[in-house]
Amino acid sequence: MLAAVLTIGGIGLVAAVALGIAAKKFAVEVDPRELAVLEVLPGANCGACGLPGCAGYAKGVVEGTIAANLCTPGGAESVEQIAHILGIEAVTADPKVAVVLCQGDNQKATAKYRYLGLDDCNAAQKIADGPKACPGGCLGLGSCERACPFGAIEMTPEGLAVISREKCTGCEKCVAACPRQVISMAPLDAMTHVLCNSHDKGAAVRKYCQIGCIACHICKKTAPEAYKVENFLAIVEYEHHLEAAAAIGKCPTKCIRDFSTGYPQGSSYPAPSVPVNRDSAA
Amino acid sequence: MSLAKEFSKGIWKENAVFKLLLGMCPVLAVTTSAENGLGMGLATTFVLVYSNIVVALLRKLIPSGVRIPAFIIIIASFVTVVQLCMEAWVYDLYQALGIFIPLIVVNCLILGRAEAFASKNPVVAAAVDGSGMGLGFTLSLFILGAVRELFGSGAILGFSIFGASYQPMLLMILPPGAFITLGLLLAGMNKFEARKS
Amino acid sequence: MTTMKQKTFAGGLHPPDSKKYSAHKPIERCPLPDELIIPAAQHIGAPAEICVAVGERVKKGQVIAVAKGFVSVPIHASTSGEVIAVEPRLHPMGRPLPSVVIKPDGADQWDETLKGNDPEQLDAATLKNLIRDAGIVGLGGATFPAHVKLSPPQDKAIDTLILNGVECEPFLTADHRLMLEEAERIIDGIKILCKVLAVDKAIIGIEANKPDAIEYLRKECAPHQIQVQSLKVQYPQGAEKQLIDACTGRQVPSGGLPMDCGIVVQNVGTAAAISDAIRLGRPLVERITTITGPAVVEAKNLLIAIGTPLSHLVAQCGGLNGEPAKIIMGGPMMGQTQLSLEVPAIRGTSGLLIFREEDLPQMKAGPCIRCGRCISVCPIHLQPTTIAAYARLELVDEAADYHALDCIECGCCTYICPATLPLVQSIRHIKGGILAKRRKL
Amino acid sequence: MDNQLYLSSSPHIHSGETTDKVMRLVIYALLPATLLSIYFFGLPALSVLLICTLGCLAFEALSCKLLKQPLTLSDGSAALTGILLALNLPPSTPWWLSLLGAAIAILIGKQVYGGLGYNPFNPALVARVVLLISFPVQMTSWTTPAPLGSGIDAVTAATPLGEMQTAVMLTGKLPELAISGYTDYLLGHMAGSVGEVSALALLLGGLFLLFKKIISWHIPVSFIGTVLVLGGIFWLVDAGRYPNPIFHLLTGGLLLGAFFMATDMVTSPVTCKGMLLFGCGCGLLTVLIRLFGGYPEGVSFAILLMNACTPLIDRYTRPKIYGQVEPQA
Repeated sequence: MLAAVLTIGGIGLVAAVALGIAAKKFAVEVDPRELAVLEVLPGANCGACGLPGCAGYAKGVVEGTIAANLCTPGGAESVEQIAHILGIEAVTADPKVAVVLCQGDNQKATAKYRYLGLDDCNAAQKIADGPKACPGGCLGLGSCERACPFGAIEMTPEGLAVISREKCTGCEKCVAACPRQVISMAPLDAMTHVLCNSHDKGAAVRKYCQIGCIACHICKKTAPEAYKVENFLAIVEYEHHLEAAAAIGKCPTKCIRDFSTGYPQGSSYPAPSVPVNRDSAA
Repeated sequence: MSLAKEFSKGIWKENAVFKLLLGMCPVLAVTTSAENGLGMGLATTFVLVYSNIVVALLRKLIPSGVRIPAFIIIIASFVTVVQLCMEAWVYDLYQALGIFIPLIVVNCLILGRAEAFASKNPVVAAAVDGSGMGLGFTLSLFILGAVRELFGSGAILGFSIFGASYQPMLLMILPPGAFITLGLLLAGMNKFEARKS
Repeated sequence: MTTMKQKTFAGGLHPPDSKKYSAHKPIERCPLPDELIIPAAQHIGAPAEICVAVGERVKKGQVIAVAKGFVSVPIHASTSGEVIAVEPRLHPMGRPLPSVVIKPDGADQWDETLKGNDPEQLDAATLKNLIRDAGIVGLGGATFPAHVKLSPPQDKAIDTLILNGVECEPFLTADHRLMLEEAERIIDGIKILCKVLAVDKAIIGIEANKPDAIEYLRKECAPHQIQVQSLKVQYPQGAEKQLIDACTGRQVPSGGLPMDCGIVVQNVGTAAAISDAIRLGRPLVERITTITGPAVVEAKNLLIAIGTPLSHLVAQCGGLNGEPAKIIMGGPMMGQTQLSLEVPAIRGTSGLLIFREEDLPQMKAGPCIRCGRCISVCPIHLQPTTIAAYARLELVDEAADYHALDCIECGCCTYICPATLPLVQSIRHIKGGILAKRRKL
Repeated sequence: MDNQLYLSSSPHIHSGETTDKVMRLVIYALLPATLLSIYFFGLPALSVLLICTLGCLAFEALSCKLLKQPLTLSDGSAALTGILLALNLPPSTPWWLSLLGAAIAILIGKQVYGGLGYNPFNPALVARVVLLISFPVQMTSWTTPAPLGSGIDAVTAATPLGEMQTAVMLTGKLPELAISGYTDYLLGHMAGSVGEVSALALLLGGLFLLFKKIISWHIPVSFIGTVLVLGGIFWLVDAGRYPNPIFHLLTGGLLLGAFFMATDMVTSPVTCKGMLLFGCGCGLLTVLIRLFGGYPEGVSFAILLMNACTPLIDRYTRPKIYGQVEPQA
């Protein structure tokens, strides 16, 4: 009995002293965000992320060398929290969400040719500038969908990318993945957008798309503050996004849309009934 | 988070075996029958609950730099208790589980919960978390053991299911059987989860 | 026949060459179309800058766009006539690009200021300048400005000139006919090239499926110390690196140029064009093109004015027998699909190939079965299936590690793939990714 | 109006050699061995073949349906797996065992990994080994051939390799039988699994595949070569204890394995050097298992073990590329 107590106690004492010295001597400064990320991770050290432990993963995420959505045990909850921690500087000031500025799926927009080959927008774009007649339209081959680390993008059956406002964290990966710059970042609370990316003249747009902006200026006339027309394309001035809603019904080609009432056709994402407040999710 | 939620998360949402894939060593090695799985699971649960309680009690006292050795000592003590008890009262099971009882010390489920939960939460929550996690672990081991026993010897907990004419599939109670069964169960659960969301 | 063992390179394959449709057809001069569309970008490198205006009258051979930079050549009017438009027109690249549209006046009158020279009287630098001013580019299809290849840096000693008469692409027979009909011009061009490069060793590489051309050129070349090398039929022997390997056994270092192993390669068509440029002072305003494919009524080898719309070429060949489904400029292995027959033929148009829907392989891509055929046929000895797998996952560094950048995009792997995967396209895609990443760093 | 022209990346032609054609040719190559074994073993062999093949097709269809994937029966790989599995089972295999084998081959050997092209192990061999380990009694009860119409009843017997192992174990010496009867082995007049009996028929099929360029020579030659050389060395060392290399070649599943199982494209290396290495490894393991292992036959285990090494082999046998410059140290 005594022997057991003494042995365990002795070993503990020696080890404790050694560790105490080591802890002082080899102390390492850690990025506070790393600790914050580590805090929200489940701490299982399971290795599902591909790194040996949670601490390594937290470090990688903070440094941006590894995606934030690889923690399987943590699930969506921890992803959101991590995104929140990492996005503190950027997001609190001006939370943004990615928007696909196109509604010309393969029913509504004309094809320049029939494309055969790799299912990848960037690969298709290299062949005669993409199979869609519209030079700015969504190619519908899903490069952004694959690039999105949060599963926030879906392709409709008619070949149009649609982004969920709830799932999007504003990481801009999709913006980089799109060869035609169809995806742009917009303020999270702006619900009205001109869903077109064609800078062609109205007559040309009419030829290849039923739902493209023809630069008729009606929106500009309805809400002069909220719109500008540049290179034959109407653009919402997001500082005045609330006024922009006035022009929704007026657009003759219906390319101005309100995301609080309707998502582009064919999308399985429900339209948010109230604007998403990202801070409340955290 | 409510206590009920803390308890239930261990059973499904954060199930140690099927979701976190923790403590694979006993999971794969001792689940040759439902009984072994159950025994192993209960032994682990015992250690898990008590080590969680003690870690939670001491959480303010243990300096973070040496928390791991401290946890290990606490866990090792309870494992020794379990080992001695099992040797005394359920000798057959003790024999069947063999080396895997002392190996509970290094079961990363227990250390994981101590590290991730007990060291940050009050005693009651830690106890509830431990019992939930332990129950989930036990359940998983039991299911795994039952499936393997069913196909490997045609019985569950020793009760014959398929009748005497059943040709047992030996592979299922050999190590590869554990991997294959676990893999298929995991795949099935992921598929189920994916469909649910 | 020769007893010499036929040389070739390692890898590659032999698709059905389908040359029988046009190989026996003598070169025919294609009449001028109603309008010629001459794009300013017809070569690798900086596009030329248009220097004529609408309404201006131009003579055949007159410069209509000037070279911009070293890797660039001027563009010339392909006939005499009036400039009726200077605007973006659909280019073989698949998008509208600046072009000069000329309405021929029918006189087809050469610019009188163009004078021929005796190459014996000129030094290498002058010859090189004349070649550049004549707008000579590689006529095999790559359209790399010839004078750039002829200007190796001081430290690279060139000892051999290889003439590419391989024409390994199926269907195409333009070079074959040229070798049979215009041997003197080719030989004259070779002699000029030898003078410019100061080499005395020249090899003409020809595949064994053109025995008549080999025999004829052997006879013609005998007095000139030009070696005619018969090569085993193997695609892509016409690719520079493979041709060098086949003819000399040397290998161009990875990432290097033929001049790094002391060799310059020029197409036989380029050699003939160089002869014209020096002796007659005539710039590159026409070329020989094979118009063929199952959808073309009568396959032909045509001598065409640069800028002739493809529809006019097709009309010269009796039109189409069916709805075209795929229009390919170049050969079937490396050619580029076209958006329309209104695209003009340019300097690099070695062939026009038209398929109908029923001639196209109708296959659905399946999973890779790891058969390894792509590896055994790759002339660069790459592992296309591995690189393509990395490309699918956008693993740029891994693909670069597997030498994706060395791929010459010959298409062997895709041609042979039993799973019909678009391997070359995947590799091309990741090559873009690798280069983009390198630029960023 | 949409433009109806096709645009795509080069090349625009294809060899026409497709996956299903490759699979079909392998099935043709197996025909001589299959027919011969039906002749030798009669109805039991036929029923094993039918159950395995149809079972594999059914399970393939089932998994496609469950996973909501397009049906992949037409690529021929499931049928081929079924035939290969049948050829690896004893002719006396009960129906339920064959069916279970088909299920294991397709579901566990192939579909769980993502289907054709993604499975690390040869599905037919996975099934055979699982069955062999799970049901040792049924999987090692061999019968002598009883040719169709001969009126002879099948008699339980040991395979030549099994006989050899038992004798060596008991007496430390080779039995008499093992050294004679090459003609029987060559034609297939011996006990064994459905497909491994006739060396001649297998060789015929293998040569057909080589001729058609479906498989390259690297794996079969290095596999068989290693077995012959290694077997020869042991034989020279002690001819009383170790059988001669010809015996190694003609008995057991060596030829079946070397020509049809090890050459399975999905699970073997892709480079020439890799294939040679793979074949040598298979040969080495086969000889070691046959002479010193617990099982009389080692071809299946050898191939499966080497299958596991395939990604590693591929990684370390990358071909030197054209014009590769050695990195300067």
